[in-house]
Amino acid sequence: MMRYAYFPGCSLHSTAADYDRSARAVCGRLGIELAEIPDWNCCGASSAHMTDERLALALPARNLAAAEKEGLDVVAPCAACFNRLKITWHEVRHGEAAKLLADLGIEYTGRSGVKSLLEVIARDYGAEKLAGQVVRSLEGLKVACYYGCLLVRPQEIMDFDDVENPTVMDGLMEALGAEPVPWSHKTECCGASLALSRSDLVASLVGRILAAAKEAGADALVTACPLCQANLDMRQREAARAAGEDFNLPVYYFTDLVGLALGLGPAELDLGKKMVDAVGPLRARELA
Amino acid sequence: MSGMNQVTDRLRERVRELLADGKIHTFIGYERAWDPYRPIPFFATEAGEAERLIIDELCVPSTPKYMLDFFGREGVVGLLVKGCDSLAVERLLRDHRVERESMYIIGVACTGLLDRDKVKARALEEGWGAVEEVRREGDAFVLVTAAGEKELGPEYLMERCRTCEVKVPTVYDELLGEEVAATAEPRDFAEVAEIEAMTPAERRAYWERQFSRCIRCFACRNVCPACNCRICVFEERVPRWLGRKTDVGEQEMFHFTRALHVAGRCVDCGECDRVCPVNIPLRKLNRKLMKDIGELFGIEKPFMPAETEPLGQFRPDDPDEFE
Amino acid sequence: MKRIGVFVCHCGSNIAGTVDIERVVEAARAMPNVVYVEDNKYTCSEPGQEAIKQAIKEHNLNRVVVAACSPRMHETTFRRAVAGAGLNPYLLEIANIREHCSWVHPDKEGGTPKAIDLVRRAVIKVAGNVPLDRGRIPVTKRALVIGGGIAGIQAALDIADAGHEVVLLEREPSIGGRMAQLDKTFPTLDCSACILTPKMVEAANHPNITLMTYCEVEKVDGFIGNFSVTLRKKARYVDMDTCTGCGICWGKCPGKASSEFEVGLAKRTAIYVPFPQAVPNKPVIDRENCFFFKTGRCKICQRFCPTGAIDFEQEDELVTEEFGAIVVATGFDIMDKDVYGEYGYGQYPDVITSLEFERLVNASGPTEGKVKRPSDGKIPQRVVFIQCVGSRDENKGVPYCSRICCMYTAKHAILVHEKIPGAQTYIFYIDVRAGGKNYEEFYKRAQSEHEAQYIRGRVAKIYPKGDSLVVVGEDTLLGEKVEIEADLVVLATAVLARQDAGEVARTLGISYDGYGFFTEAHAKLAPVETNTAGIFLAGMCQGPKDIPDTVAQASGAAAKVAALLSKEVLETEPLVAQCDEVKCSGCFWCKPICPYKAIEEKEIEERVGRRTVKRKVASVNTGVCKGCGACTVACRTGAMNLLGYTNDQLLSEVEALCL
Amino acid sequence: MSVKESWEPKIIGFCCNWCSYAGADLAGTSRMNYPASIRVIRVPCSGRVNPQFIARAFQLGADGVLVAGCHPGDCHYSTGNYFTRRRMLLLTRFLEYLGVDPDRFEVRWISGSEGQKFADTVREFTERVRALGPSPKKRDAS
Amino acid sequence: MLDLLKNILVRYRLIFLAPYVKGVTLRRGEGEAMAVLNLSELETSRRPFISSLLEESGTDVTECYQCGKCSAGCPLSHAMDYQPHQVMRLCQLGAREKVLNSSSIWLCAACMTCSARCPRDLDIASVMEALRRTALREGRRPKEARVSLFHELFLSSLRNYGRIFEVGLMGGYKLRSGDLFSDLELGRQMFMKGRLKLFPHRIREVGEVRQIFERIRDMEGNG
Repeated sequence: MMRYAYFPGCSLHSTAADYDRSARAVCGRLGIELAEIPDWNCCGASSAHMTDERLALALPARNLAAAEKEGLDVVAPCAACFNRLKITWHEVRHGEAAKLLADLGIEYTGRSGVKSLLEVIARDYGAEKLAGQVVRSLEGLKVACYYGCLLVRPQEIMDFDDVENPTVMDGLMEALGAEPVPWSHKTECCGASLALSRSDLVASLVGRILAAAKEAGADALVTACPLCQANLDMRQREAARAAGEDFNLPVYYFTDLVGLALGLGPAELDLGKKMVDAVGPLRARELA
Repeated sequence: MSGMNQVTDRLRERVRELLADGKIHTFIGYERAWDPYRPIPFFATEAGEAERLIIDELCVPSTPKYMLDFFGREGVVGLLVKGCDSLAVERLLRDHRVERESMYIIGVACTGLLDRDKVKARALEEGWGAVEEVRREGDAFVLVTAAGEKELGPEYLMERCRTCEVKVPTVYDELLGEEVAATAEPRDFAEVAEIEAMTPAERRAYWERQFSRCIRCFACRNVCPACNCRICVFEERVPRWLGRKTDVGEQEMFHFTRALHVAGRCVDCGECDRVCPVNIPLRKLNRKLMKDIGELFGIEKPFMPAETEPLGQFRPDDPDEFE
Repeated sequence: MKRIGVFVCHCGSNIAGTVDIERVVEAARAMPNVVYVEDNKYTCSEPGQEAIKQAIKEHNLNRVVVAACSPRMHETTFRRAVAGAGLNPYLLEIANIREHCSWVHPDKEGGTPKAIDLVRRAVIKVAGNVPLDRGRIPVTKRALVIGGGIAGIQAALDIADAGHEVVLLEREPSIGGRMAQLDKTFPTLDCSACILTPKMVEAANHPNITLMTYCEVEKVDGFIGNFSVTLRKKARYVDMDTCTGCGICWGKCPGKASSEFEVGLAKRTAIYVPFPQAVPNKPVIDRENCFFFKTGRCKICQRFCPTGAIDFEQEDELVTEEFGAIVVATGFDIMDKDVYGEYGYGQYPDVITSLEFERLVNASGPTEGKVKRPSDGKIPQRVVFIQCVGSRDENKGVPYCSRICCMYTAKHAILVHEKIPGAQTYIFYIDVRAGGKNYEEFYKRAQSEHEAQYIRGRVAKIYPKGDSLVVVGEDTLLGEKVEIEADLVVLATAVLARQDAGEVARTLGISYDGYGFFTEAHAKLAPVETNTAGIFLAGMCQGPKDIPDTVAQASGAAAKVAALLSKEVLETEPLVAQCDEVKCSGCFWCKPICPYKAIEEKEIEERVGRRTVKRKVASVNTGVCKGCGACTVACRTGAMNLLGYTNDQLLSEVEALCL
Repeated sequence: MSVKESWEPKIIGFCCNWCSYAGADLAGTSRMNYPASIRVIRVPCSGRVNPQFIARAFQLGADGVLVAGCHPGDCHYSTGNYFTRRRMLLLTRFLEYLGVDPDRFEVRWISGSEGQKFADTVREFTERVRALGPSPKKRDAS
Repeated sequence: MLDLLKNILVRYRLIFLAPYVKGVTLRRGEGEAMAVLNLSELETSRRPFISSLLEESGTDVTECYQCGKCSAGCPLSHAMDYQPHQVMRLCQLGAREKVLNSSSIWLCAACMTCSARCPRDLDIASVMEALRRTALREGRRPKEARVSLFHELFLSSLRNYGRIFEVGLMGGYKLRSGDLFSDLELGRQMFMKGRLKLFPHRIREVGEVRQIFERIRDMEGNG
């Protein structure tokens, strides 16, 4: 029985509640227990990181401390949260953060590690093992796996996967029977941190990524980050307008597709919340 | 912690066997001689003599250097080796002065030796008479003397043993006694720092006081495992490394030279210090060099015999303070 | 009984002007063992030297001190003079009372006492001097050149032309090396093959050169003038004598493998010659891809061979040969493009390396010189070149500059423009390094006549779009990001040392730097020597360089070898280290300190009591020792000593000066 | 008469033949003046300088000792002076430890083209030594 | 191209410059480009600036050799007034004012692509970070007011609730930025899709979070 301290993060409690649903649903199926960190607080995201180093370490640390009390490793479905938490872990283990936390009276020693939900499912649980559980193969579904920045960079800290061409998610998708297309923009930034303040710029970034995915012949994108998903999904219309071509590429969370393959239905996975119709294409393929 | 005497029987048994089956022709260990408080090296050559061997916290002298006397002699010499002695063995090996095959090493785990002078002084003072046995009970030492059992506290530990990091020999063919974790006090160089803190004048005065006492008996050289040259420079008339006349200058020259000859090779066994009849703090010379070698060239354990000596190598990015 | 003569020189007024010669002479008379003193106006002059010879004879002096100018000035002069009088030239010492005294201490009061001290120093030292003779070691008048690229070929030819025997060793089946793979050469644009193949043939036919291809160095013993080298002749499975190179065998061979020479852009057979102009033009069988070796069946080549030259029984053969000198010319490797994820990890067929491009434009290449892109054979209209891929890149490559990329990329741009009408080239660069004769002009031609678009900046990403590649780069001069939709992208990947450079260096006993390039003895003054006497360097194995520099260095190395081999015996410098075997304890701490590996372990026998025992002592190879004296300080026993600068002498000099 | 009045510092210099000795020669050919305090002993390489020579000089009453060699990396024997550097780093500290005033011992890298540097070195060094007065050994002697 | 220029002019509220400035110079903003950059005047401040950056980011900007790979890979360089490599250049020259007032440091999305690809292995992203913090510390009015405004609001939301109340954040942002009407349609759709949560959730121990803020403020206070 795998057990983790679960850090959903703010998005999964609001704009990305659907990710929370499908994540929990899938883990439930796979027998991965997610013990939500009691009274967790926001990790500070890019805002803390961009403006105050100490804050950027202290905020995640409070959550990690809570998990350490339980003696559990932390799993974060959100790439941004994962990034902040992992960096904090690293700074405590290998940097000077320990002193800062001591001064702030936060008791975290770095014993509890940090993992992204993608890692947990693709590596700890294992793609092969998962393949065995598939009841509804996603055969014929061409997906472009989009990793974004925060899962892979900085490589020496995240040590998650290759920084230019990661393949964990692709492997996972193969296990589900889907066809991950090789493409060029797996780790190009979508500009999520400027989503609100400079939406004009973000649209163009999103446009490039979608174009590349289409170029590679993908039917859909798969992400492991609520911010990327939101950005690629919600800004798609704008992007299309700017690019003058229609993309309509549904943008799934990897858990959505894992769930489908495990036999869960669109409702259980809350697929209805996507901006670009995410259910239709599946129905067309008799996958839902 | 139990004392080394625990293994005495096993030691005798093994030596008896080794000598009996001719695996070795001589075994170098210790025996309790005319001064029971100062066991001396003993060379057993017949199985029968094994009985005379002892090992306890009073068996201080370092014996590996006796190997040099067996140069050219065929066959194997047996050797009783404590942690500190094992470094001496390695020193001789690195300097190619003995061959590993020519030794059969019985290692013994040691938790620290007694300061024999201190013990002897107390014994005389309180009239303990002869000592038959030394046990170790916890941190304390129990001496079984004519005047009954006497307990000595850890303050009777030899200075050098307090910071010892090699309680278990680094090289041996068989090990007697259970291995003890090296729980050493951190090796600081307080005594060196003390001298560094003096003014040049004070330092000069200090060392002149020390060196003026030197009678050039060469005991330090003779006991030192790093002083293992076939012909010592101090035995030569030409070249005149050292003047013949015995004034402070020449004594200083003598100790300066010796210190530099063992610089980077000294295993910090402290034997020079122990044997000096006029109590010149020779270890403070060696440890100064050891400290600087460690700091300057980033060598963690400068007292451990290495593949190449620190002065026989360099890094282009060594510190350079010379303009 | 030592009889020392002291000769004090006025050097006109140069010395006499500020040093009281009288007092110096007087003081000298009183110095130990001094039996004769005289002063001359110019001791270095003919009469001056005569005076010395005279005095030696008349007063039968057996030691001489000259107090004059710096020994770096006239030591040899006076040694000759002393020798002229039948005295061993090394029984002379010089007191430098000009550069170190009269010229820098204008006042007689300061200068004179110092001059006296300096003379005393010399007098005391010379007393310790002993007659020294130059050692003589015989020279094997043969040279080994390792590596059959342009560097090796050039070196071999020059040595051979100087009249010495040369063995030219090449590990591939043919000589020619990298240059044979190139199309044209900058800045003249003459075809590489046209200038190389004649040299290859010349080397093959030269009476003094023995070609040994498909061979490797196994072991090197000995020292300068006397190397003994064990060579591995790899099994070719083809008898070189009977084979005529008719070519039937490789016409019939069913085994296929990707061609090393064509950098994987074409296939070759299992029995093959690397390229049409190969020298020797006789095939080898590559075991891995030969059906017979894989399955035990086939032997088609054998069946068709008119001369029965195929021999599947052949095995590697070890031969040991003697040489007097060795030239190392083992060349270089090219960095793999797979390192760069942002450039597609080598997944995009139309992102190629410069070397691959050389083959694409080469008339004898896989495309007969038509620039067709690998993916679909389409003629590219827009070609992007990226420089410094791997070079000057501490993150994914090497920090140094590869030196040749700027020029060959300009060349490539010109070739594209010449071969493909209307084609446009773009070149991303960081700096254009065109330091060389006619290089800048060449670069200018590429820009103006051939319309190469130079963009200062690096490329961050390449991604496919339709059947073209989008190159995203920066124009740092503009401060703007730029994109190009290219048909073909050529990466100027870094020049690397051979992967096995380390092993080769260890075999030869020479040193190499952090990147695997062999290190020269002195960056400025000994660029072709190594620290191991008798072994020399040529070409890229010592560091990135272009063909002109390579050839120049090869000839330089050859000149060194020729000079060495022209001697019957080597006269060794007598001021070398010497080991007193009685004192030596055999600790060998002197060994790691010697920069020339001149110290060897020697076993001697010795009486101990009734028995004789063996023990090891240090022994100095006087042929290799250069007399720096480092070993003497590493020797606590003082067993190591430096002739001419013995411990005893230096100590007594100190005493003399401290009196 | 007492040593003090008549006293002129006496400095023993060990110079490697290829760089520092040449540097000293250059100082001469360019007629630079510097105090007559220094007496140079020529060695092939600074790597030849045995610490015992230096100690000996001090013991015999030298007021100062200078060791000069090629700049690290420029050694005529390619690596000699790297070993010197290690040895001298250790020696400076050890001499100081034994009570030799650090101002009496100097190590300098002087190339064949640095005549000026040689002259300056001698000048400054001499002044430092002069300030310290005669070697204590000499004082004892008198 | 011209349209783009116009857009930028509008966005940067620089219309008044249009008559004077043409093309690229305009991107330097606020007419700075008019004045010649006097390097000798920067000399005194240069070293301390460079070492403070080294201190904060662990990166020595002097090692940059201006190959531009950072700018080429940067997803936002096209919108910046100084490209990442130019930011590095300004740092090398010690041009504090220009670089700390640049929009670049605010447009940087911290995606770390530059750092991952830098051939000199420099961590450009962390230099950007250091510059942002320096700018804030010196209380400069960020060129990209909206970006910093967003961060400000984000953190205050965090401070109040311990988590982010997105609707509140968006609303607040729109009011304060005056950028009222963009994304209205998107907002409506999100609402329809139930992707907006209308009421904030305050965590139990929000005090702890506030304390963290306080303590750190004090630390900044005394260095």
